Amino acid sequence: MAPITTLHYLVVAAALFILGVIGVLTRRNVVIVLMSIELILNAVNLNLVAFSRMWGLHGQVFAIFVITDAAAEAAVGLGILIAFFRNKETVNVDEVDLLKW
Amino acid sequence: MQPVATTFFFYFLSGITLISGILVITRKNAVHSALALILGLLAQAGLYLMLYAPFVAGVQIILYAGGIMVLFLFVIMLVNLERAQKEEQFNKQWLVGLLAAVALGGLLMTVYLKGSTLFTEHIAQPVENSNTQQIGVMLYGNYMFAFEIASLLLLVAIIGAVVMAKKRI
Amino acid sequence: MLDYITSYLSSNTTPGQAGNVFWALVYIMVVFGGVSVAVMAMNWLERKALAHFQIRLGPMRVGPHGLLQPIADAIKLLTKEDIVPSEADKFVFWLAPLIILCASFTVYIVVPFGPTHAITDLNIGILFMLGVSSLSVLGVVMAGWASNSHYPLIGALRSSAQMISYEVAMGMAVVSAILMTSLNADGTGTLSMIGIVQAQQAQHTWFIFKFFPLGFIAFGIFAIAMVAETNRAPFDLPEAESELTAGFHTEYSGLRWSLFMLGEYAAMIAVSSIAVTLWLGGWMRPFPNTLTGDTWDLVFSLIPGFLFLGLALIAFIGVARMPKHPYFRIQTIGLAGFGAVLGLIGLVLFAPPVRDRIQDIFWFCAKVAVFMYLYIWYRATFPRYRFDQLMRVGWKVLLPVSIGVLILTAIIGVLV
Amino acid sequence: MGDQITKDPASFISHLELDQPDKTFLDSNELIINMGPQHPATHGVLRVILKLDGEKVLGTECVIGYLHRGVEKIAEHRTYTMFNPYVDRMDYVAAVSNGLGYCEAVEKLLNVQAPPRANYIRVILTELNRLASHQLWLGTHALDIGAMTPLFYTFRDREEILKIFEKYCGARLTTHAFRIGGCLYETYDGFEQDVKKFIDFLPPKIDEYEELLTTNRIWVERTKGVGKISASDCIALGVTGPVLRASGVKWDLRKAQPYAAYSDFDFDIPIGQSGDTYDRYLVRMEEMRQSLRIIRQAVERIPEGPIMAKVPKVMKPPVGEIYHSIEAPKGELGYFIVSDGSTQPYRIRVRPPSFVNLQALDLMVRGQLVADVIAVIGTLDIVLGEVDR
Repeated sequence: MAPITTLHYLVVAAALFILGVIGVLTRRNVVIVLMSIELILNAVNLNLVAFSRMWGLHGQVFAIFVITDAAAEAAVGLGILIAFFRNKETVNVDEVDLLKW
Repeated sequence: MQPVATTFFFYFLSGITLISGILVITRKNAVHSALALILGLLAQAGLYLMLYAPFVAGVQIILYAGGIMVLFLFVIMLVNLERAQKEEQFNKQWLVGLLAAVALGGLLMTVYLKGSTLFTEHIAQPVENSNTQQIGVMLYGNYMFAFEIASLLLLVAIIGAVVMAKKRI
Repeated sequence: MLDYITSYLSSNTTPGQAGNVFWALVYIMVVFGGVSVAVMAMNWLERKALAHFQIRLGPMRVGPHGLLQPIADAIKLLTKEDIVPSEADKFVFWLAPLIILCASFTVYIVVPFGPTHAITDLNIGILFMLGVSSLSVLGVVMAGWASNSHYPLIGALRSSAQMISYEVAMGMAVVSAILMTSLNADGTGTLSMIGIVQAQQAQHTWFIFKFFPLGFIAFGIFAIAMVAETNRAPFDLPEAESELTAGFHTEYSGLRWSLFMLGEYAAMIAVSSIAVTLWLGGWMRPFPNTLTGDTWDLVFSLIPGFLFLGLALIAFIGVARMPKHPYFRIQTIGLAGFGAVLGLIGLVLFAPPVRDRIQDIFWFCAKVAVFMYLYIWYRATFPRYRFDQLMRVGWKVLLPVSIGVLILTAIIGVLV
Repeated sequence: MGDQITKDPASFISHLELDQPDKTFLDSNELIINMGPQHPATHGVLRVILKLDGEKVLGTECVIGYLHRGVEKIAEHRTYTMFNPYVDRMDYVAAVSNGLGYCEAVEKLLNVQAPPRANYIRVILTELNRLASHQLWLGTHALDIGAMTPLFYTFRDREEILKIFEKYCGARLTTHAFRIGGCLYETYDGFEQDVKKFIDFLPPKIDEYEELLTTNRIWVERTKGVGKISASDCIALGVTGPVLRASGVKWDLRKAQPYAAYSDFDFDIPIGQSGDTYDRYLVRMEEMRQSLRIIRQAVERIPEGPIMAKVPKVMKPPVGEIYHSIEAPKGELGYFIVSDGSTQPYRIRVRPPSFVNLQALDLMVRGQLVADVIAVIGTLDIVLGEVDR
């Protein structure tokens, strides 16, 4: 088999990214939408780390920032989700089409 | 430490990553999705190790798999999702979304295939033994402001999450 | 092939670093077998020691002084009916104990029993250990959720909240110990488990005594947090028997339950070995700096042998005190045999080549054993915390203190 | 049918008027859990349906009757003498107290006076039984809160009391020690020595329990401020015994309306201030010491004389009704007996302290955490045999 190059990693990352996008665009369940966003962030991370192998450690540092970001995003997103569920008793995104209730 | 059987492990780990990614977006039960995501994250940590990024791999396991995903599972348990499971899983514009995503994927693939010359194999000399140290130096040196902003972001997120999830404000 | 096997013996690294698959496998077998045996021994010891704390005898029937009780228990658990609740999520229910077991056993890859006695030495060793052991919370959450029952669910929620909260304080305490590793001439610290012990060796002190009382406080925080991490008394709320019957593993039985049990004890040993590595000098013998010289080296290297001889002596005293009744004959013979095995091990440990190689492992295990005893002691003495109190202790006491210790350590480290 | 109930505890709780401070606000994690009847910490077969918000208790409902044996109904078909052993089975932890209450009630009905020596023996045994009951309470209460070890210590020491019972009347738990009109058995040889030895044996042991618990940080945190109940609430609910005294009401039937020979002895009634679990613990610990004081006085001053009053072989109490109550270890134990002049009681109604005290559970745990429910059930010191009768 051919040696593994950076391009291989990029393709995997792209595929992961697309999976995430599909999840965000098609699922109704907010929890799974949030998880799909995590998938997207992870794809980005994989890209960054793969590039960092080529150009030094900056990519890894950025990956750490992205993970931090993901933590913040998850915390706030799940907080919103809980508030949302408490008020509407549903976790479907397409039922949140009102700006107030 | 030289990675052994690089090719095999690459295909193995990336296979797990992608399959679990597919499971994440197709499972009915959110808990199953979350578990698949955890599996994918762990496989990805393996990929990071293969890319000579042990610190990121460690952070990935601790923060992602051990922290964020537990938060997810926690929330899934708190909100009872039984009703959501019986309902339609995909929204009405799923076809449009799918097409858009596939188009995006096609775009990316084209870029990669056409521009494969852009990604010349330039291997930075990875110094694995002091990887953590160098990342630390960079975090507190080059990226100090970013680091501080990240800490501020986390603070805001903590407060935001508390305010959001609080019962009576 | 033979070369491949023997070449490692002359090398001076761990098999993982040497890239020697054969020896790595041997080490893995030995470590995992050893941990399994230690878990069984711990099981017996806990029941026995706890019983003596509580003026009872504990297991006495299966084998002399109940020595075979763990084996009997294992057989019972293996042959027991494996009940899966009908409404449970079968797959997750099946997966949960495995995750806990894997998480708590994988950790042992980097535990340094000696300068070369580790399966491998990752340069993110401590990070790896904390990360992998934090995965066991997933198993707990999955078990609680998959059982589809209220008690396990509450147990799992409690447990995940507890483990995550205490992980923070624990991490802070660990960081302050890691900071200490960088207090050498060239200022490079390390995350590798072996490196941490070597740093203590180089700085001629155990980190528990470094910057007294800072190291001691950090150690104390870790010692408290690790009890909470492993869900043991007095922080055993997730499995609080009187409140939640058995917490997250209420619905488990037989083999699966025994996997939880195995995982719990393995995790206890694992976190104890983190504590030993970080603060108690890992494999170093006591007083490596004050009591130096060949004589002291010899004295300390003889201790393992004498310890085993002492144990053998205790066993033989037990034999002598056995009632002289035909009914007890087999038990008496068994105990005598057990004593003979212990004595034999003791004698083997006196042989110079064994003595030198086994020392590090012995001291490491001895230090871990102290922690194991402490676990049992806590369980016999303390009532159980309530959930809010537990959280308060974690967030309002341990976390600020550990951050304070971290900052002070950094400041003093710069000044010194 | 039973399954139906178990499956849907919500149907049980539906009639509960649970305080909903904010009705429009839907709680995402409201949980109804069923604690018991098979639960290690409900002291038998109590079933508590808890309505939880996360860990906070919004309301409780006690379901009792799993141990109902119809003791009161049985009484209507037994003679007065025949019914005597049955009362031991109510509060089986404090069987002697139950017997004392019943015998005294029937004696009052018959207008018989037990001779002084019998009264002294009764006091000694009842107080010993109070100690045994409190020891069992302490052990199980501590076990509920997570301290395993006191259980074994208290059981070790309780054994000595049971040995005395065994030597005296042959039984350890359901003693049936007393008869209407006095005691059946004279004290055995060495009874006084045994009791005296025990009085000297126990105080250091009580200190040992206290050493394990009283100043233990975790114990204090778990019990202080938990399950608070005010004196007025206690009185409104009819709560008696150590629970009432811990709320600061100095009410002990041994002093308030002395029975048996209690008026002869000098002892204090310990009271608490805040009425929380910790105070109840302290009150009971002090009560144990006071019991020892009473026993010491009784053993030293025990008079000679007969142990049985003249009681007719066939008991036909005059038509009438009587209520007599004593201070059982758990509170006021009362017997209301209606006689129609025949050999069998027309109706016996028992006022069991556990049953009445159990009413306070809901008030005490509302707004607190699940773990506190366990602590409060423990501190109420209920015996399900007595609750359900």
